[in-house]
Amino acid sequence: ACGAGDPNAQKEGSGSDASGGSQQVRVGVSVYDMSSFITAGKEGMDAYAKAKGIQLLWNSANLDVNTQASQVDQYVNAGVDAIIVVPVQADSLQPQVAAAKSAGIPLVAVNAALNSTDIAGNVQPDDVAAGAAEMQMMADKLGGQGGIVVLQGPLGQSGELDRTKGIKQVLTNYPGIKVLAMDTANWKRDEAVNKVKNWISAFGSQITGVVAENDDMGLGALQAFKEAGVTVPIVGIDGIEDGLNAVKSGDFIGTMLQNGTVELSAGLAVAAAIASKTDVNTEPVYKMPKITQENVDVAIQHVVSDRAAFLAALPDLTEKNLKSGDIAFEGIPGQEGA
Amino acid sequence: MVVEPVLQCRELRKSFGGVPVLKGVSLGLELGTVTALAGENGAGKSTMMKIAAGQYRADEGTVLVRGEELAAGSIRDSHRLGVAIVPQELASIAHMTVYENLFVGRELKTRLGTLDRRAMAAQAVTMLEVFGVEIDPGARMGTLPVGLQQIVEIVKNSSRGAKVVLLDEPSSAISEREVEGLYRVVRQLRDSGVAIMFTTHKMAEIRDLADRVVVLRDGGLVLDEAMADVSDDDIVTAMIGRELEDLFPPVRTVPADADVVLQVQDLEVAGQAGTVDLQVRRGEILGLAGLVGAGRTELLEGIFGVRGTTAGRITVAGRDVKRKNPAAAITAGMALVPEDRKHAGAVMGLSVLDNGTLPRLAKFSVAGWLKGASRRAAVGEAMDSVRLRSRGLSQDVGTLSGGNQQKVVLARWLTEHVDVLLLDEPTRGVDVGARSEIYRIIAELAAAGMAVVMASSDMTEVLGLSHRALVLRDGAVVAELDRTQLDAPDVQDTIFRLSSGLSSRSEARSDTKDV
Amino acid sequence: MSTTTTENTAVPAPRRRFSREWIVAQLIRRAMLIVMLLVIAFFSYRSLRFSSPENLQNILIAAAPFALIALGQTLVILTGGIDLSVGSVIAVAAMTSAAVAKANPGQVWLTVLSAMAVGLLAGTVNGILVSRVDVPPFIATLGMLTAGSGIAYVIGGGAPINGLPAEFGSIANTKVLGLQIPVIVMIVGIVVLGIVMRRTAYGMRVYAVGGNRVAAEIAGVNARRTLFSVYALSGLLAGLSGVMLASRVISGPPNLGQGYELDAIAAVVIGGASLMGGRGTVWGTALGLLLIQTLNNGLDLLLVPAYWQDVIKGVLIVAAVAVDVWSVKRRA
Amino acid sequence: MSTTTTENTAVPAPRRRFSREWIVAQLIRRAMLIVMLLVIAFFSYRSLRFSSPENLQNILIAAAPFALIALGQTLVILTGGIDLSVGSVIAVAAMTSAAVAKANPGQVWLTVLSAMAVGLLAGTVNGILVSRVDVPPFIATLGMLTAGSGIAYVIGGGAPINGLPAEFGSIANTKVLGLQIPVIVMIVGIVVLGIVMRRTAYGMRVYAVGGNRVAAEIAGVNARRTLFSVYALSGLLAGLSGVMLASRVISGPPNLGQGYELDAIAAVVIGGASLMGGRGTVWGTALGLLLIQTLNNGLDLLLVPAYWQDVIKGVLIVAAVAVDVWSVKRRA
Ligand SMILES: Nc1ncnc2c1ncn2[C@@H]1O[C@H](COP(=O)(O)OP(=O)(O)OP(=O)(O)O)[C@@H](O)[C@H]1O
Ligand SMILES: Nc1ncnc2c1ncn2[C@@H]1O[C@H](COP(=O)(O)OP(=O)(O)OP(=O)(O)O)[C@@H](O)[C@H]1O
Ligand SMILES: [Mg+2]
Ligand SMILES: [Mg+2]
Repeated sequence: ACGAGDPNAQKEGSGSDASGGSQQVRVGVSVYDMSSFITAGKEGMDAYAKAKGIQLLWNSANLDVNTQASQVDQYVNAGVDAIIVVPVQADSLQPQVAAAKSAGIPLVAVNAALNSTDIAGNVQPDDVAAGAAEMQMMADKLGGQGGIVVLQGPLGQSGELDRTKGIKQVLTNYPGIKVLAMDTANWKRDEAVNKVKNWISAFGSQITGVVAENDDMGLGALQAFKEAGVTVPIVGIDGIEDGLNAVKSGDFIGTMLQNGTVELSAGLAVAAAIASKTDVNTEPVYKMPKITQENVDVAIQHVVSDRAAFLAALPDLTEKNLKSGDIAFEGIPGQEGA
Repeated sequence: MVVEPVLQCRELRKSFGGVPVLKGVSLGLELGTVTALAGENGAGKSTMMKIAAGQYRADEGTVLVRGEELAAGSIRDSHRLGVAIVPQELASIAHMTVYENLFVGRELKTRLGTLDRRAMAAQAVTMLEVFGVEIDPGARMGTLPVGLQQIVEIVKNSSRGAKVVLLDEPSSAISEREVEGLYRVVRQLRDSGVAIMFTTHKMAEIRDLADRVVVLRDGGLVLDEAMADVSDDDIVTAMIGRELEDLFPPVRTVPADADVVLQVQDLEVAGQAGTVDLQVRRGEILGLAGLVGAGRTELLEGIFGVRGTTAGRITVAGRDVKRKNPAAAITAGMALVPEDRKHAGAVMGLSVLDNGTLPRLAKFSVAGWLKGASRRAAVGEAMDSVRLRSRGLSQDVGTLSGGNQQKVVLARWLTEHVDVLLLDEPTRGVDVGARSEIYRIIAELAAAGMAVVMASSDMTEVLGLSHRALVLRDGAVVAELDRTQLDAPDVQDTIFRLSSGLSSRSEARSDTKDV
Repeated sequence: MSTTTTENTAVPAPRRRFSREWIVAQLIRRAMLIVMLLVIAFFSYRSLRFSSPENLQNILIAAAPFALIALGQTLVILTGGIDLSVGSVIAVAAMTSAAVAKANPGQVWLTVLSAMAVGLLAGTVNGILVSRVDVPPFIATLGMLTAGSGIAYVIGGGAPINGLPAEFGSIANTKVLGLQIPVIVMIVGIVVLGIVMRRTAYGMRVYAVGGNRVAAEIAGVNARRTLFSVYALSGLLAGLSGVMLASRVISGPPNLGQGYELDAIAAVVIGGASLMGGRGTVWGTALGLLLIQTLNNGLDLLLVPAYWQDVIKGVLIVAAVAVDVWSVKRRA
Repeated sequence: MSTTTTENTAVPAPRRRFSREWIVAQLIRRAMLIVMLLVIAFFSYRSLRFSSPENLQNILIAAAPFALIALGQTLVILTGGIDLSVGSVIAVAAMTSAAVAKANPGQVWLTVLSAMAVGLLAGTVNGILVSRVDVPPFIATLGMLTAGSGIAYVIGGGAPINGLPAEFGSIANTKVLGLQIPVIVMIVGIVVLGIVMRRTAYGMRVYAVGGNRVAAEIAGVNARRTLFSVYALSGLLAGLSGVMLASRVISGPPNLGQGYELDAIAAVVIGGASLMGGRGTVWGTALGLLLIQTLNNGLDLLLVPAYWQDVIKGVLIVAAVAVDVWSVKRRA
């Protein structure tokens, strides 16, 4: 039934047809959108799938829960062996999850939670910890004194809610740090740049730091301050290419690496294991490593410069991580690992 | 023929939806001549002109201009070859000013290449002078009454240096005084060697202007003669395929004791200077005369409630009618046939049946459900009574010929009893045959007990049909003429003097008695 | 004039039925339907699963919330207006119903009613702005779109409403006669509105006001009331759509319905309606909607990557309409 | 709305200048301007920073990319059309220029040219579809919107283009005479197009085609060419807008510009243009744009939360237009 569309996008899937045995495992994936996080993650999943002879069916919901519900329904109808959902909306899709369960298909939520007892696996990043860690970095940098602005993700998304929660937790320890403004720029650089410029107008030199819940918004803030001719410390989350470069150049004091390649590959490994009834930790947590100028080079290698080699080693790494329990491990200095 | 015709149509055929409209028409136009194109409504006159102007593509046949074949259906090509058209459905650009309308496509420019608006506005004034009406060149086209828009359209398309000028009912919206301007324009064009073809439903205009007359009937050419060789009766007979009796039915006397149906007291129409009082009795036809802009349309619209009124009282058959509420007016038994049928008369995208249903929705539906057969029957009967020429009740009104659209706009009221019939230019664009029918219908409706108020720019219409006439100027009644006065030999001159304010005697109504 | 030429019958078909010419003419006339059938045929050929009953149900259940707003939109567009606010109204209604469901877990009907009330309220405001204050429809409903998307967040205090009772899901997930409730509502909606628009005085008023407001008013139609009613109805249907969407996923996301207005308008326009008003049908909208939803579903089944799906969809929508335009021109 | 197209003609002013009546008439006439000034006054009063020169620059730089697409949109809307595709064209142009910049780090001009070329291409396709194939503008540009948003992802292989050379930022971030280049481009664009629309034959023809296409054609205007040109121009300007946005953030996000089309259309319509065509001005658009951007900026300065901002913006946009509608009615 597959084969239309972009031949490249299907290469991995059909390649595994050749190598896979008669009992090839088919996993349906529905992601919220083709963000850069997901695009990187897809590479990781494809690499893992190819190594393990898994066939991936891949659809994106274009940020619409209704579409995602339909996609899950379709996978259930198609009788896949497992379903991976990167939810558009945390705590949605209860009926669809239930339908999957009653059809005997394990469903794994990755990257954002699905609040349901019928869920077979749950691979989540520790966004609260990530928010707390970035806030801690900023607090340390400011020495506990100053005024910050916080750029949030799209209000109500689980990433935003949890990261904001982490930030606020740490802030309670630092009464000397004043939050001048906190609002959403919807993960976007171009929105952040205008918002932060307006805040610069409003507060001028009162702003002594920017805490952005992702790198893109942090980079937008960086641009705004460049235009204003001022330098302030900025911290982000995600570790995208430009963010890592900003850490290296000192424009960012740091970021938290959420390597989609590693996280989604782990998600697939969990789903595949459940489908083949292998014993596995069904709820591993992805703990984002902290990236600063000290360890940024390794992260850049994994994410950008040495990506091919990293992908080649990924399936084994994923297997090992699954056993050790630290699914975020990728050998960045400072990570504990196995 | 000695001269080679500048425009030649050869065996033009055209059908719409499988129904033939032109069945092989050939004719030629010569430079420096005026050709009248006559025919009943729906005979195919406009279709022929539109093909010649590149608006429609003929199914078969060709149009040659100065020997060159016109690319079928290309307005641009016909424009390039020097063919200009004033379409029947006015093509003015409502939001643009008069001078912009006049000059679009051949804008005047300064040396810098920018628009020379001053020069265009100034030149517009001179161009419009020939009609003797004052039109502000900076006014928006959409704010002008149809008559003035038509004048601008004529000036616009006849002043582009075209070699062939096609005028599709150029006089339909203008009154007799302005028709003089049209005559001047046409004669000027002819004398400068332009080939002109125009359509009209007024015999006098054909007589006055044309060198030659061409008659279409049912899409075929039935007469093509020099004017000198044909009589009016020949033309009419060729058009309608039979001889026409009297145009106007005899004027019946209104019984002196007939009750007043429509009473208007101190009505102050928004934007008009004076107040108006009038009353119309059962069976009476009241004519409204005046020049373009006299406020006849405003008065009728004010009475019917589509135009705002600031004070006054309207009663129908003794009962007060809520002002500014057309629905109430309809319930009270009023009906309005508006002047601008395209803009206000019919919903062009709906069928004849639906247009016929619209004013009587309550009657034609049960608990909101439209009736089927009885609705068809009633609307069909009403349309038959005006002898509508259509492909059936489900034809869209927008695809009817102009005159037939007018019939729909009138006949749609006739499915139920009407007490007061307000007619604004009721025979605009209607052919002679149909016109005599409409006159007959109006007279019959009046005789059956309706009170009719009819505004018209066609003086003969007012004279031939009314029991009584009011002359309006600047929104106020300046004179009232009774039947004996209307029969006086110099009545036309009197009305003209009254309506243009030339007569010093006309200020008071009583003065008019001795006219 | 020699004969009376009005016939009290429908236009006679110009050609005999089932002759070759007739068939060609019918084919050309139904260009959009044929495009649709070709798309379905292609998908059925490429994917065996496409024409399975389960998948057809998938298409229908995905289409249902769009159908409701596209129906309201059809009427609005027929009057020459536009309702951009439906996406936001969906979000506000979904959030409201979720809030009500959380507070009153047992009372499913209350949630439905609250969503419809909210939708009706929004539609009423649009209707008043357009019909009474004479604000251009684009602006009135754009304002509602913008304000509504804010209000949806305000209701949830900037977050989605989670932890909804499972009963909330029963609205969309119960099956009657083998069909989920939203599908039934959609079918009923299309049939009822289709009939209303063809067979009732109300439908005729809507067409008349859209075709020529001045003429309609002279014929005694209360244009303001008619205009008001279509916006109110559109809001009501959007509210209903919102609660069904929220119930389907048992969650109240404040960004639900975002961008749905364009899809709804697209369905109407693909279905042959003119944005200038006066022209279009409910059946046309249903067809346009089905075309879009079939594409969405079929391309998902063929596992075409999301961004290629967009490219293909964009091209196909234009192509379908271009074929239709061509066929209309051929007929004239 | 308030600005007429006849101001520079010989039409005598109805009343003496600076008389009391004249002032009242002018106030009513310029209702939108006054709403705008009230908004500015309010913000200036609430926040001292609002009227600082830096902040005015903020408003301008944020407005610039919108201004370009709103200008193109103005012409399109004047012809009675609509260009929904500008948001996607921005994304495609931004991605293209980013890809070009990555491949040719030194050549800044090449990136600008490539973006403009891509924009022009998209506009050309729209123009051909609308003017030659007679696809309704809504559908043609909706197709381009959908397809374009896919193509933007295809260019980046599904991800944003990161790691761009710093020179790429010089396009948007260089200051000339104290103003950033996009601001200058915006000002030049408004002035030039404003003059073109008022003072050239081309401008007059755009109005004519939008006002009544048949009439324009009869008068010898090549309507197809005029229609084509406005879509091509709109595409070109969207391309330019795309590269400026991308350059400002030195990155090529494939979802850049998403939803901008509604903002651009809103600016045009708030500025008094009619979606039916033939009515509107470039100055009106500039004013509408400034209103939206001032609101965005001022509400940020007052630290109004994002969702309340939406609520306020929605209400104010409707209110501003309602006041304008009222003032036009008063005058009539
Ligand atoms: N676009 C169209 N679609 C269908 N039928 C049409 C169309 N245009 C014209 N017709 C039909 O063609 C016939 C001729 O119409 P045409 O407008 O040429 O008549 P005409 O001689 O100009 O009449 P009038 O004096 O009323 O203007 C009419 O029966 C009309 O219904
Ligand atoms: N020369 C003119 N320039 C501008 N406006 C005019 C002119 N003459 C009349 N008008 C406007 O036209 C309106 C009246 O025109 P209208 O055609 O409706 O009246 P009417 O008496 O019904 O004339 P007719 O029916 O002969 O066209 C008035 O509001 C008047 O202001
Ligand atoms: Mg005609
Ligand atoms: Mg009149």
